[in-house]
Amino acid sequence: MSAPVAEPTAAPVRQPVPAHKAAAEPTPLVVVQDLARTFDVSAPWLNRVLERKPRQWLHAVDGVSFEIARGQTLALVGESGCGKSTVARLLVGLYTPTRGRFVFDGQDAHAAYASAQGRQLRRRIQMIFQDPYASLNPRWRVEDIVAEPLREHDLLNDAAALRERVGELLRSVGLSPHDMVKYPHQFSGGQRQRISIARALATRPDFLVCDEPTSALDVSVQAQVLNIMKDLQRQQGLTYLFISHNLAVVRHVSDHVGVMYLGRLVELADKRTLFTQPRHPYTRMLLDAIPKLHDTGRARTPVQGEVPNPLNPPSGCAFHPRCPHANARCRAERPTLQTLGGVRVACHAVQEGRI
Amino acid sequence: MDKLLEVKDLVVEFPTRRGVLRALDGVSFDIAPGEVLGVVGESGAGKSLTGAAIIGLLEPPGRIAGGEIRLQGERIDHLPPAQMRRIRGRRIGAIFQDPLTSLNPLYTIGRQLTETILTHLDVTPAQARQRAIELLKDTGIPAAEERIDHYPHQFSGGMRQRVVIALALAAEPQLVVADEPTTALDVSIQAQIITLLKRICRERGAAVMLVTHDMGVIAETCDRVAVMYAGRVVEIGPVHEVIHRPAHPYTAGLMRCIPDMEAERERLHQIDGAMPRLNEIPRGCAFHPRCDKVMLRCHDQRPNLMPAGATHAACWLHEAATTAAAEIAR
Amino acid sequence: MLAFVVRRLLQAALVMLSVAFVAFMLFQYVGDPVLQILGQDATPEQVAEVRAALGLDQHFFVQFAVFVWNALHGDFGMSIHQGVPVARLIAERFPATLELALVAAALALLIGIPMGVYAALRRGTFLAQVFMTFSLLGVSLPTFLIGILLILVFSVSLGWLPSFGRGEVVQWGWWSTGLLTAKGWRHLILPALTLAIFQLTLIMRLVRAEMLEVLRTDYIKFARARGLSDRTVHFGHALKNTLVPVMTITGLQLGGLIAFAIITETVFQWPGMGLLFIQAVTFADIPVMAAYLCLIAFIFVVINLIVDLLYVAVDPRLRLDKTSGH
Amino acid sequence: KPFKWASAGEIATWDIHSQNNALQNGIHAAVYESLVYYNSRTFKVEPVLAASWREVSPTQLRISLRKGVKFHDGTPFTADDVVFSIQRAMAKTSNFAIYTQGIDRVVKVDDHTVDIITKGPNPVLLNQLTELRMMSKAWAEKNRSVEPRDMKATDETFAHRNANGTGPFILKQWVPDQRMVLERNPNHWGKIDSNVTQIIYTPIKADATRMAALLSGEVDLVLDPTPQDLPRLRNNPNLKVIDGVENRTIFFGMDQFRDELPGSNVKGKNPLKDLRVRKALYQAIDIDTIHRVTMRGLSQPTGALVAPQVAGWNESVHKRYPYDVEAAKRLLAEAGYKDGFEVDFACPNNRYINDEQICQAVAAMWAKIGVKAKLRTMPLVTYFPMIQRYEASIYMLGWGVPTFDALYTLQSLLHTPGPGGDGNYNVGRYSNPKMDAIIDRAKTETDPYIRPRLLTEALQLQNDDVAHIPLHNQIIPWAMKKNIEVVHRADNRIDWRVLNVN
Amino acid sequence: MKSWWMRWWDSDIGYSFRTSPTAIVAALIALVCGLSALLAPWVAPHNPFDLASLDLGSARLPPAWYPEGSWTYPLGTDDQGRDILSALIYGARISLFVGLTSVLLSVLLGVTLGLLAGFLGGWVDALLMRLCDIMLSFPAILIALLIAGIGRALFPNAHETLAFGVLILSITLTGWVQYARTVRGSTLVERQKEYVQAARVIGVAPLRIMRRHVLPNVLGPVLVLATIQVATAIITEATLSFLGVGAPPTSPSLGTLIRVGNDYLFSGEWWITIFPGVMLVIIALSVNLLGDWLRDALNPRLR
Ligand code: HEM
Ligand SMILES: Nc1ncnc2c1ncn2[C@@H]1O[C@H](COP(=O)(O)OP(=O)(O)OP(=O)(O)O)[C@@H](O)[C@H]1O
Ligand SMILES: Nc1ncnc2c1ncn2[C@@H]1O[C@H](COP(=O)(O)OP(=O)(O)OP(=O)(O)O)[C@@H](O)[C@H]1O
Ligand SMILES: [Mg+2]
Ligand SMILES: [Mg+2]
Repeated sequence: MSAPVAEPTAAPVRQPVPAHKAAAEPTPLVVVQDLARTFDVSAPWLNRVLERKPRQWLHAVDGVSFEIARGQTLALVGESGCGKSTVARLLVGLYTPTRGRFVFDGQDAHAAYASAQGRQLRRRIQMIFQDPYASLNPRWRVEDIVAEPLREHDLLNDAAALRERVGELLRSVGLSPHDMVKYPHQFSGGQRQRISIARALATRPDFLVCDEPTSALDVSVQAQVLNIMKDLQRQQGLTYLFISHNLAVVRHVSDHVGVMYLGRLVELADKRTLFTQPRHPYTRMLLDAIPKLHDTGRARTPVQGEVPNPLNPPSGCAFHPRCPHANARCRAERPTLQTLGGVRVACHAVQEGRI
Repeated sequence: MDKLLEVKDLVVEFPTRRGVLRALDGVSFDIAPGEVLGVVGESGAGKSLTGAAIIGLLEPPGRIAGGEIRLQGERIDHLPPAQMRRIRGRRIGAIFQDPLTSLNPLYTIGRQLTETILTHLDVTPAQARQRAIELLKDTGIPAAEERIDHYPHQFSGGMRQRVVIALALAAEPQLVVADEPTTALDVSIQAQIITLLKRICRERGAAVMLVTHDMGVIAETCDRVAVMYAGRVVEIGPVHEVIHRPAHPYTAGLMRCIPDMEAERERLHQIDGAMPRLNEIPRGCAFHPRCDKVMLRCHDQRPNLMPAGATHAACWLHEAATTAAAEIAR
Repeated sequence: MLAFVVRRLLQAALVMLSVAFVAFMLFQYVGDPVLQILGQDATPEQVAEVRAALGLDQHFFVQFAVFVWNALHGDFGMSIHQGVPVARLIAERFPATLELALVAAALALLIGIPMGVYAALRRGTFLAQVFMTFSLLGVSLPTFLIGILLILVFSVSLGWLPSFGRGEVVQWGWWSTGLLTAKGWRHLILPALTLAIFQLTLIMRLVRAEMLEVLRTDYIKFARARGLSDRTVHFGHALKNTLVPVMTITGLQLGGLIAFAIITETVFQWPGMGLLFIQAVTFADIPVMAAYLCLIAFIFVVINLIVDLLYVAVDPRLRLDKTSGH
Repeated sequence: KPFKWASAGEIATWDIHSQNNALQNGIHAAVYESLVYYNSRTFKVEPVLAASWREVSPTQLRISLRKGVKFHDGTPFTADDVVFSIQRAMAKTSNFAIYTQGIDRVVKVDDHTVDIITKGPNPVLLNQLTELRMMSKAWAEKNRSVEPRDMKATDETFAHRNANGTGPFILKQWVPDQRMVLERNPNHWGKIDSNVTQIIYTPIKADATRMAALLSGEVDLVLDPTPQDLPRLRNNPNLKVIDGVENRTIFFGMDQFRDELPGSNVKGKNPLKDLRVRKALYQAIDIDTIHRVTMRGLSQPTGALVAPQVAGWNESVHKRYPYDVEAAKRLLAEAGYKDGFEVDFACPNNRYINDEQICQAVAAMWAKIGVKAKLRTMPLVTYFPMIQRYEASIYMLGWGVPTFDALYTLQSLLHTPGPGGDGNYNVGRYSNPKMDAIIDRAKTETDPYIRPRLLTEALQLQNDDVAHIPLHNQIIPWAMKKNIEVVHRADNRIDWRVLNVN
Repeated sequence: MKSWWMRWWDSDIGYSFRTSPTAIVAALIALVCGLSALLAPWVAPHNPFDLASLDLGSARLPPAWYPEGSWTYPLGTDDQGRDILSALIYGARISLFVGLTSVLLSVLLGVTLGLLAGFLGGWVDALLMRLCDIMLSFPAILIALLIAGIGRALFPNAHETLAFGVLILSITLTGWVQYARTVRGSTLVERQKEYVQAARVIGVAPLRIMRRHVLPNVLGPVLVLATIQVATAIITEATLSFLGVGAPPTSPSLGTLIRVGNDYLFSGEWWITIFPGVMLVIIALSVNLLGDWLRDALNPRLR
């Protein structure tokens, strides 16, 4: 499978392609440049004054850049707490970035979110949340839940037409229109997740951010959900950002995979390359830790060492305390993401050719 | 092979406003000492309920309505609460899904550990504390002497799950019921936990009933697997057999649903439809509306577990084999 | 921790200032203190003179500023009605009210919590239903009726307990306590009970509701799975986890007990601040009312502070030092 | 023997010249004595600390003091103390102005004689003196209590909590709102007909609790039992109730000043200015039923504005217009209010016996002649300032006469409002020049023959004008244990000198 | 057509209602009280507010089953000769009106402010919560006096029309605090939930999210508090009436009847005391039991 923009060069990352060039050289739908989000986790002002504590910042996402072409899927993987969800929330505008920008279809998304065109943009960017229980209002009927975006964006106002469209949406995710009158708690986990997919699809978005959409589901339901997502991508040319812990799922759905560690991308490659030829030592460890179905009884090698404290990240390369290849440079100097043979990776050892 | 735990025809019911829901309907299996039994199946199939029934912690109004549970030959399903309490923790340990919520946030982990130890073992508080520290060390918590006085929220998820395991193992139980112990964790921590669990079983000779959705975990950890569907065990057998030569169509479907690391498919295999709700389980085989090998009799006759190759499966497809085997036996 | 306390105290000052301000506004409508001093036949000249002497002729804001300034120096002025420094009046009455409120709160907690725990553990049983229903009587009967019924039964009919007053008190510095004598206790029982009934209801229902939540949590299930005894599980693990909300409400209620024990104090002629306040209202005694309201505001703030500090004692998650972990 | 009693009120201070309050004065009288005092049985003024007195001139009264009297702290009682005490009561911050009204100065003649010089002839001087109690000058000076109250002071006066009188009882303990203990003074100068060694007073604010305290035997006497409980108390074998007429008359006042009443449906005129209307309201009141049902017999219906003990009262002014609904309706129709009218009606609800109930009953009676009185009731704190702002159209008031002389009533209630206390409680602003003239004359008339006639004339004029609608004199019940022996006094205070516990 | 009523009847709440005898009995009692109060002029044997019809001569008659009683006055008469039964019905009418209106208003106010505080956070939250602290320090009585005073200053001649307004306003002003606090607490929890964030991603405006998503999910405790408040409000109303800022004594509310009845505790005329008290307890009990039931019924975990 060849992705038109999947071979990124350094250039578009630094300089966005001006909109007028788009015709000649199709711009990726999603361009994320140096996106960062810092949380102020300092104690309140008075505490700091009295206890002489400094301000404290948590760099949840610290300069992430990637792009996704129309109709493609980028998967983000990485340890718990590495900032995947924060990226997702940044993209849909739940957080404003502290640095960097997110250009959607040639338009600066965060500027738009803040302005009147925000509604238009929100229609085109939707999100599927991780928890199928929590993301549906327990007191609303499915009908109202799925219709809410339609009403909100004045896409449809006529009750009959709304009902028609909701039924259609439910059918498209494999639910029956008769389920409209039920409440969320009357559905199974997989069905609930489909409801939230139906809601996300209601406005015919172009870009779907999926934050661990299947981690609560068992394999058979997971298969159903993933299939629906793929079908939709085929039919409607949807673009996905797909976040998951499950590498097997990632491998199944994605075109490109980004590996995050402590708020930064450490490796970004197309799927096949990443799974067959992982470059970054963390990626390698992660792949080693996947349980394999076919060699029963074999022990895995877990990632060594403890997860570092994001409030006080290690100097240099954040991974160095757990890295078997770390040397003095790794401890002192933070590696940048560089393109090496079509793969972008941030590792001194790889760049130096040590591994 | 002596049986550590025997579950026979276990029935669990929930009386509700629209009649009695039969959540477990004749579940039978057994576990030998030192064995790891995996339990898989669709969400709501009754995996957790089985575990809860074994440790005697069904939440009312749920109740055991039939069948028996034996621990080393002794019936434990209707023991008075006081006696059951002595078994719980002491002879059967339990690990629940969520490490974040399984620990009381208001007490140090040391207190929770020593409390458990003191309840079951005849030791002094000082000895209990010593033992607690050893347990933490065993489960791979660095600087155990210091961390024993920390509160749960001061631990990371993976460490908390290890503490939960330490708690479950505190009184050296013979059986550990682990209900989705790794679902909330990412792969790297999951790997740590599974490794730990396996090591401890090996070293202490405890048996484990491991409930999980993750076939990879099952494959690498278990000796045997039970597959549940709609409140029944539909297949049970050695792990390799079940994964590679599933005898029940549901198991087969389930295995095919797993996204494969090696092979790439444009579309995952899926079992169409959904598991029936408990109050509308069809007559006959509960799986028949979704089964691609459905036969006429599946509509109104319910199959019981029967030998199917190296495993046992509840499917009429294997009846011929059963009768054949029975004839041989006769 | 220090910062926390300082911040709360700053807020306290703000709240008290506002209370004093509103109190001052309020007093414009309660009655005329000058008439109280001079009697009803005073001439306009006399009235004007006294007005000036009391500073009542000054602009509202000037009066307020003077009040705040003096209050900052611990001087709440003189009671117009009694001619006694307000601070002393309140100091005399405070022990009585505080003891009453504390005993009532203790009663409410000691009876309410076990009843709430029982009602939660044995939800649906007969006794639990009885608790739940009868506790409602405590809410629906007006306090004065409860008090008088208690007097009717225990003082008049049975003659067991005294119906009014505080009995013998032991002076202990400026603090007078009735808790050291048997007589003092006998006098305390009925008013404390009257005051406690409403709180008891509240606490019982709150504990029940919280217990029902907590009993469903994983760590309780896990504690059971560890084979801990029921007592340890219910009282050691479950109850402690219900404490945070219970403390909030109890704290507020204790403030309320101190502040608004007026009716109970009237019924039992309990010589506390409530009686003082009623009298102050009757005689339009502005300085007493203002000081009283400020004190109440202060009590609320202090109780809230203590409750917040207790939270931290009970719940380690709230401790501010994030020494280890992630 | 100890004597325990209770009533609703608490005294504000032990300073005897600070505030004029009936209950407080009565309690103070146990510890502090005045020069003269009413005899409890005859209600004639009799000597106490004064041995005798003599009118030197119409404006000068010479009083010789009793000798050998000692204050509780042992200092002897002399003329200096009298001069000091009366001056103290005349201080600006004292509330005793009505008892010192007309007194110009007090002059010491010798150690045991004083002269009281009045501004003019003062017919009620002796009555005034009954309420001016004597305090030791030396003690007050030593303890910085010379002024009854200092507006600028930042601390209470010593005399607020401490007492040093000449009376038969000594203040031992006073914890406000809790208890007050008086002990018998062994060194009292006189002979006292009482076996009480200790008096313990507790204020009990709640009516029901006070009754409970009596029923349970925790107190011996309740000064103010609730009227509805009296039948029950009377039936109790351990208790008794004694009562007597208080010299306080309850009446309704009416706004006769405004040209249009606020809250009324009569526009452009004030119906209450019409004598026929006032009389109709009067005659519509079924005072006997109120007496029987609402007051349970504890009232003395009257047509006069003063009680029988008061100088100026006589049978003819006491006679009421008859209760006659038909006549009332007729009068209303004559006045042009055939269908009645709406009018505002205000009452206190914690001042007089059954005040709110009386007003409700009267409102119902007026309703029967078509007058819709819109009743509102409130506690005395808000009530009195309200009526003094002239906000009520019809209002209830009770007026007692401590001087036992009708002038006290006439001046306050019937004189056109003006300076010097004239009409200070004439809040309906009734005004009749003839009335004013009579009252002004009575102020200085000392002739024992003319004076009562003037007073009666004024009272009769009030009745003719229906300036106010009198209802009744209150009858005050006291409830006590059977073994208590007291004399019921019309001023509703216990005379400590004649109290016995058997 | 299936009406909303049928749907309700069939829903989980309806089912839990049908199967809870306490809820049914409580609802019936509440219905009877409510209807008789609403239809007082047609239900009550007498009109106790019609002063001209009162006869002082027949005051304090005992209930009909006593020898001196008469069936004209089934529950006896009070000190003004009012028929107690009628007075109860008319009184409940006033009390329920005042109680329900003021509770409704304080719920409205409290919930709105609580939602705002919880949802907006920051200085709005801090300000509102400090306001709560201040309000907590004032007894309803003082607030009532304040309002009555201001009212009097503004409308010097409008006693009667003002009375109910002052009552309701002052009970409201002291009552809203607890709703505000409770709602704020729940809102803080609720606004973190994913369904709220989902709504934001959809582009729903914050105020709308608050109203349509958060509000329904925080109403549970409010309901329970409100039912309890009804009884408290009735009592407060009585106290305020005594202070002269409430209903006139010639048209006594239930609270006023109780307060007046208090005087007859020892006098032997027990019916003047007991019946109003019992009436209030019955109302409070039924409303509370309903509230209790509703709270349990609305909680899916208890279903
Ligand atoms: C009239 C006084 C009050 C009464 C009668 C009352 C009664 C109750 C009752 C019965 C409950 C529910 C407990 C249960 O159902 O088992 C409750 C819960 C609660 N109350 Fe109150 N309460 C009062 C005042 C307050 C005040 C002043 C506050 C706060 C400012 C407050 C805050 C709460 C909170 C936060 C809850 C917990 C809600 C929940 O559990 O979901 N209450 N109260
Ligand atoms: N609102 C916030 N305030 C402060 N810190 C935050 C906030 N949201 C996230 N964080 C911190 O930012 C870091 C990244 O969090 P994020 O939720 O993006 O991780 P994640 O990769 O999605 O993890 P998981 O796999 O567990 O979902 C974490 O350390 C988290 O504690
Ligand atoms: N309290 C209850 N009342 C009614 N039915 C219940 C109750 N608790 C559980 N059930 C039902 O029992 C069945 C088995 O539940 P169980 O929790 O054992 O499923 P599970 O196999 O563990 O599923 P999961 O993988 O989602 O954890 C479910 O269908 C569930 O709906
Ligand atoms: Mg996440
Ligand atoms: Mg489960």
